[in-house]
Amino acid sequence: MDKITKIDIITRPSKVEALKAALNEIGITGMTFSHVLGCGLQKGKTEYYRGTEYEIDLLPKSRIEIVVCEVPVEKVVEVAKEVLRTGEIGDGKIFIYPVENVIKVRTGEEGVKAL
Amino acid sequence: MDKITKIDIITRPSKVEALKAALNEIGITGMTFSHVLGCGLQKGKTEYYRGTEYEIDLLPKSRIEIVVCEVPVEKVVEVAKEVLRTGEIGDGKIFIYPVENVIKVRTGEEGVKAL
Amino acid sequence: MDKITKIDIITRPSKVEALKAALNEIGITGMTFSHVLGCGLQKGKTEYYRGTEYEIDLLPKSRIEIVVCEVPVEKVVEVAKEVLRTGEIGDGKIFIYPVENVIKVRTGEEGVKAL
Amino acid sequence: MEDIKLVLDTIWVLIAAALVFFMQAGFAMVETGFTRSKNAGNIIMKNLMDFSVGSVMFWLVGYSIMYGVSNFGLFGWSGFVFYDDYTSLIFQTVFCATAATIVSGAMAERTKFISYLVYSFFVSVVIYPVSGHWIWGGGWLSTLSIGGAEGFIDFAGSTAVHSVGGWTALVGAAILGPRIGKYSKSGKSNAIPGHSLTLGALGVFILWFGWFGFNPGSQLAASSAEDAIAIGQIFVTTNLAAAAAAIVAMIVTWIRYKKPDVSMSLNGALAGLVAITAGCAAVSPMGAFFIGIIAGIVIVFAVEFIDKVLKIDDPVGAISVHGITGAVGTLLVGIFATDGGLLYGGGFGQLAIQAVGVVAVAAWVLPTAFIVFKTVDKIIGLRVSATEEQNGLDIEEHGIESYADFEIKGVTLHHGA
Amino acid sequence: MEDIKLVLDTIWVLIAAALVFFMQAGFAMVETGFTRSKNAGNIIMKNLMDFSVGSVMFWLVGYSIMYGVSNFGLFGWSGFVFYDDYTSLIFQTVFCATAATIVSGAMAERTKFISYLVYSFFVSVVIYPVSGHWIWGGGWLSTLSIGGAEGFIDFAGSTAVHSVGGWTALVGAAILGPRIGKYSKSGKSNAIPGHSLTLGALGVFILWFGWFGFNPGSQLAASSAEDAIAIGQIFVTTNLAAAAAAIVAMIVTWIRYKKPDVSMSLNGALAGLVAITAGCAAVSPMGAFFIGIIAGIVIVFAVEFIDKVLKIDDPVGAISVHGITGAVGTLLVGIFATDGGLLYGGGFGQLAIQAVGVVAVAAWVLPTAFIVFKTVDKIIGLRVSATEEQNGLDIEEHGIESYADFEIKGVTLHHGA
Amino acid sequence: MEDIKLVLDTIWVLIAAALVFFMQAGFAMVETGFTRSKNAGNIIMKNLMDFSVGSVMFWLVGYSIMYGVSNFGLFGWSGFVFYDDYTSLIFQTVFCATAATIVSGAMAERTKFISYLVYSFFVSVVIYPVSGHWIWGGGWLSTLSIGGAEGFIDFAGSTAVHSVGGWTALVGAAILGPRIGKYSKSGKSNAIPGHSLTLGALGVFILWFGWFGFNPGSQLAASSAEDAIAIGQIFVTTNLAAAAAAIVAMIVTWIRYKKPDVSMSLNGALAGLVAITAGCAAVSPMGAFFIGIIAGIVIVFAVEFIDKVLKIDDPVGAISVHGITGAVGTLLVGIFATDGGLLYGGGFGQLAIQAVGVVAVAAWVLPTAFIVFKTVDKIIGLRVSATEEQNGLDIEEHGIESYADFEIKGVTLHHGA
Ligand SMILES: Nc1ncnc2c1ncn2[C@@H]1O[C@H](COP(=O)(O)OP(=O)(O)O)[C@@H](O)[C@H]1O
Ligand SMILES: Nc1ncnc2c1ncn2[C@@H]1O[C@H](COP(=O)(O)OP(=O)(O)O)[C@@H](O)[C@H]1O
Ligand SMILES: Nc1ncnc2c1ncn2[C@@H]1O[C@H](COP(=O)(O)OP(=O)(O)O)[C@@H](O)[C@H]1O
Repeated sequence: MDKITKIDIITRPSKVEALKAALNEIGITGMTFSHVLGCGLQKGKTEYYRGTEYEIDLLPKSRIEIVVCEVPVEKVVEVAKEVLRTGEIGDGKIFIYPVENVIKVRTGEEGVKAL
Repeated sequence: MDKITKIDIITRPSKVEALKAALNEIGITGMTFSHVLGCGLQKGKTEYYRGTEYEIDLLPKSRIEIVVCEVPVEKVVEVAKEVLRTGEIGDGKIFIYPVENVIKVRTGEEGVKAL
Repeated sequence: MDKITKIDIITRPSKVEALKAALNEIGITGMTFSHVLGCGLQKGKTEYYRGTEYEIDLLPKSRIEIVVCEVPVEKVVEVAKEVLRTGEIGDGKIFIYPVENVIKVRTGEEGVKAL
Repeated sequence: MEDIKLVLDTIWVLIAAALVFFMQAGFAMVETGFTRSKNAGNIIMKNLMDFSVGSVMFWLVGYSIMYGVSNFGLFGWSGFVFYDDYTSLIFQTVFCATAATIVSGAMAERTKFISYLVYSFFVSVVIYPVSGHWIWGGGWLSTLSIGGAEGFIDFAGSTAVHSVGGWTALVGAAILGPRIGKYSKSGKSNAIPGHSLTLGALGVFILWFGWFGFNPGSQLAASSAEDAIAIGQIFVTTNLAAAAAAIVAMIVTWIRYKKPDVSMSLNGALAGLVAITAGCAAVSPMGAFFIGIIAGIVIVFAVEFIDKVLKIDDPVGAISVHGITGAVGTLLVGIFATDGGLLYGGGFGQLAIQAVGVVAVAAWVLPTAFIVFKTVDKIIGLRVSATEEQNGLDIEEHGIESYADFEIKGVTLHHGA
Repeated sequence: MEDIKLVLDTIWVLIAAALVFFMQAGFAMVETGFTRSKNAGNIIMKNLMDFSVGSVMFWLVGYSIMYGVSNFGLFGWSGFVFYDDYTSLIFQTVFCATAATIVSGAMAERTKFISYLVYSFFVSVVIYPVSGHWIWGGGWLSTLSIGGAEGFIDFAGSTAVHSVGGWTALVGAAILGPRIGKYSKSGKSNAIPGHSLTLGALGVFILWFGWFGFNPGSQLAASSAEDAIAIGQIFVTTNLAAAAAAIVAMIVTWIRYKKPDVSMSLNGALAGLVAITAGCAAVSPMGAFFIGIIAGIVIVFAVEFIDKVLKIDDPVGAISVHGITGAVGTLLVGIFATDGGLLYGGGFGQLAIQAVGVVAVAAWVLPTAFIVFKTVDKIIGLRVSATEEQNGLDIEEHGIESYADFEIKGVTLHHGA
Repeated sequence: MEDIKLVLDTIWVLIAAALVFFMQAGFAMVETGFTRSKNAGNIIMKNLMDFSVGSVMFWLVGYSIMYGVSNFGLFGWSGFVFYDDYTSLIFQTVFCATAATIVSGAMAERTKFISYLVYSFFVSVVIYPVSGHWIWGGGWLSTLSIGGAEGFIDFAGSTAVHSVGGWTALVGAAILGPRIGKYSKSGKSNAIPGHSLTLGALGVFILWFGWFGFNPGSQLAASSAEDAIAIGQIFVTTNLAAAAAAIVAMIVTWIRYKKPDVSMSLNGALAGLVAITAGCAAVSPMGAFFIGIIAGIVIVFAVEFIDKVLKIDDPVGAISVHGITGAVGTLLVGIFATDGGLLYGGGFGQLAIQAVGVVAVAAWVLPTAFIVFKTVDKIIGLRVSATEEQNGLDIEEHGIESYADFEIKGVTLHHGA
């Protein structure tokens, strides 16, 4: 069985469309998106609400999860780096996780075939 | 220590209630649900907003995460397949991940005992 | 390469601020937050809507994900336990997952350096 | 002087008409707030369109059926398109639209849009104008006399407007069947909470505000001291009935369900308003207070009855609020009318007339609505497909999301216990 | 002719009453919009119920205390339930309800529902009617004369309505204590943003609209040329004060907080409206403009003072908007009144009377409200438990979620810097 | 008797003024509902401030330019601050504010707040009052005579108010350029759905309601039988045009886009209202019906034309609704006016006058607005930075989130096909 891997990208919401398009181009079609709040090097800001200072220290971020078999992991990472890098803080992070198995509910196929 | 595994199910929101009920029946009580947007074989649709075409290509999906010790993984997968399969595109996918440890905050118990 | 680990904490939303502060104190600055619905030992409640009984059995929970290299895992878990424990049902659970790699998009750094 | 009187009458009726028009906003908000976000735009559109179609059709046809020269006291037939009293036309148009829009709430979240348009056509052209003719257009109910009492009393339309809407809603919702998931296999009713209690509440406040046009405007005149005094009193009776009903509905839910139910208390206020509509000019403030109390009790049990016994799925409680409390309020005039009511020594005459009116209107509306909806169902289908219903009418019927920026729950949080 | 005059007066007051009623919707939206979503239904319910309970109690009792035959100029006592002027009753009822509903905003997000009902009872039966009697019911303030000036001027109720509500809110919020998390251990104030600025803003627009009934309606007559001209001018003074105050509040926040604050500018508009309410018929448009400017400055500092110095947690700024700018606006009549104001050569007489009125009403309301809230606190408890507060009053007190379809943030995004 | 007539005229105009004021709430809701949640508070603030700045400036200056003693029929110049007819002042103020507020919708989501304030100043002081003077202040258009017909007919301001707002919006939106992401590199238009269709719809209902002040109030009198009858008819024509336009817009979108478009149908209702505004007192109900039908067709193609051909980004369709249908409605008076219209045998005279008026006003507004916006752009900049636009004006310009408790989509769900 080929190794299966999950790539978890956390980045700016405004980059999601471009990333999706770029990944489609290298043949990745299955993806899962979600909305998270991030806290990292990128700092929030201090604002006033009715005269009271408050800090916004959790920033809205988008998470894109892509499960692939081993070979294209580098490709995905490369594409992601290319699309997402602006050089400014907040570009985001990519996390790589091992996956033990994948099952496609409709067909019952398992492993790489399920992707 | 028994092996601990996470089962990550991404499927139609309308099936969540049924899946939860079915999992309860096989004795699974701990679950975590979240709302994601998915992009896979199931295609979105093209609509018009004020005369402008737009594509909805991310579909609302539900994610159910269940951490179990090894034995019932198959059982969970089986139940999920049974409940979720309609044979039509969009039935969803199941991802299996390794877990290194689990800690129950209240009691401090670790590993399988924490589940 | 040092081992990299993800710590996934699911707990009460009201505890998030305190947890974030405590983790900041031990030098953890990168974190990702999201909103989930949980189902565990903590039971929901039965309410009435317009005369019809209904059960709220999914409770709003917060998930905090922290990716660290091996050494501080115990520290994080300890801090989390300390901050989160009330002794009552609903304190939540901590899941530990293996991570294969991390990439920092802005710099291209990999592994522990990317954290 | 006659000029001044004409001005006073006209302006009063027109201001009232504007307020009654605004009730459309109230209905739209109540109905959208008490249903799910995936159908929010669809219900708005139905509200917009029943008013628009109704305005056009009532002008072209409906007004003539209702107020034209009477044929055997059954329906009017004269005028059509050209009238000389436009003040009356607009006032009656907004009343007709009120009856029409009641129905969208009960049939929400599953009715095909085009079929709803067809229904809107028929309610404005036939269903509402005919019974309206009986009551307000010089028809048989307006001259009915029993045991010394004469004339059906339905001052502002508990029956003529609200019950007509409510009974039509009943037929429509029954034919449609419940929303998917509303009843479990065992027949247990499940809760399907609305998506915005705040918009729903705003709608109720708007309706209450509009009712200060609906009831006092139905005096149709404001040029004599009697008019002025009557209108002042109608403000008071209208307000007291609503307030009392809201309080009582809250108390009843508090006792029955352990906690004071917000949406039912809001329904309670509406029930009080509907109930007092028939008798707002005929009862004293004290009578109004009691009518409100009764309406507040009736509404809670009516909602439960429709939901749990009849198992008809009425997402916003329209059948109970408008149909049932409309009928109850109409009957209560026979009891509380200071002139001719049972409690005031008037005997059973007026009560009997009220009962005849309530029954006659139901006997007209129920079968007619049945024919309309069944025919529509046969020819174009009344209900959307299961997939459309599940995905929501907004995206399926209109290609939009009403709340494009918000995360909407994919997970159904609630299910029956 | 007398008939026509009666009609004109009556209809005008009734239309104004309807507009003032609609302010209930405005308050409901402002209060719910500026607080958190987990309490949205609860605050709606409180608004609905203070109006409903108030309507009933003011009819049964309050109106008689306020307008009954005076006892030593202190309170009225006659009538009860049966009145002959229903137009006056409904107009005064909606004013009473305005005073009552102000309080729910300041006490939002932590007050027990049942205790709020008890408070609603007392404000409509005692607190509001007594000081109302002093000012409008023929009581001592209305006849007070100092240095040539005679009679406390509070045309539409900056003091009689708004300050009464504001001072009651002050006492209630102080006794309750701040919401959990509002102040950090070090005493620093934390921001707790409201859940819907759009609904809050809608509420402000509705209130502004309703104020065109509140102030001009308080002319209580519209049958002479003088009435007509006065009412026209009241429209202008009311509008200018609100506009000026909104602009000035915006400018002040822009300077102090670097950015123009939306919710404070909205509060600014309300502050202008409250401030001009006392003198809307007594000052010129230019005077109104300056009253608005002063109100726009006062409101910003008042909100900061209540929050940061007194450390009283008032989620919507009700104490500042209604209590403080109400008092300031009342005093300013003594300065800007074209007839008798300081700036117009009238000397200090009127100003002194205004000051006496402001102080007297505060001296009546503060202790009475204190007794009411403390008693309620002792007997049934004023505040919900910490868990209930954290989970939200919607689910805990009413068993509902107000926005069942929306993902609500579990994570608190904001905390004090 | 003269007194009574004065009272009747005054009170009618003031009630209408209150209704027209309330249209501010309608505009605020439409504009915020049809744009994104990250700019919801900013658009509210712009609506609040254009009204506030406009109220003050129109009082100080604008009214005198519009209604002061005419200079060559081009502009007025007398009065300033002190007037004797405050009823007229407030009525004209709310009309001016309507013109002003139209613009914020078209320039939404990218205009600097301070620049918008500057614009608000100029529209109330110069742009609106000058053309207003031509039409309503006794200026040259009001006396223009061509081919036997005399006087430009713009009863309630299709041109004087709506087109002025619409043309200003056109210039502003064109100079600003489209929102980021509105057009793809290839020039394809992308959909950017609004964040709350329900609030947008509520706004439309509020506007429709307010229009019952806007059009009938423009009779400016209600003291003779002719007034009363005219006002009644204006209610009917106004309502029928709106209803017809909503239906027709729905049908046109249904045919063109396969599904009935909700937001465009709502725009349709507004288009009907704008179109009938000029001729509401001059056409028959049947004429109004046809004007509505035409407006319903025009609006759909106008929106497409502005968006896809001119590639001007108008988030809420303000240019089309107010500018284009305003012009079309004004022209149609020359065709449908029962007295002097082409279809009624009046020849081309009136139509020519209408055309001259439409062109003249455009020829005044377009360059003046261009100068104002270009100057503002040069001196303080008209548009926010790209980062500010992406993060949203709420957080960047006001430091707030409008929906602090809700999860807002970080992921853009929609993009052009
Ligand atoms: N150690 C970590 N564990 C979990 N999530 C992290 C971690 N570090 C960063 N993140 C996530 O990645 C996002 C981007 O990281 P950040 O340090 O702000 O930017 P960058 O690394 O691009 O300069 C954060 O907002 C957070 O959601
Ligand atoms: N390779 C993948 N990586 C991550 N998520 C995926 C992947 N493939 C599918 N998914 C998720 O699973 C959902 C269902 O997959 P889809 O292909 O649409 O249906 P099916 O496999 O049932 O025909 C998708 O919407 C997406 O959220
Ligand atoms: N086996 C599991 N798999 C996935 N998530 C779980 C599991 N067990 C618990 N959880 C998550 O952890 C949360 C807390 O667990 P719960 O049993 O309610 O409380 P506690 O363990 O603190 O008494 C749950 O709401 C759920 O989201």
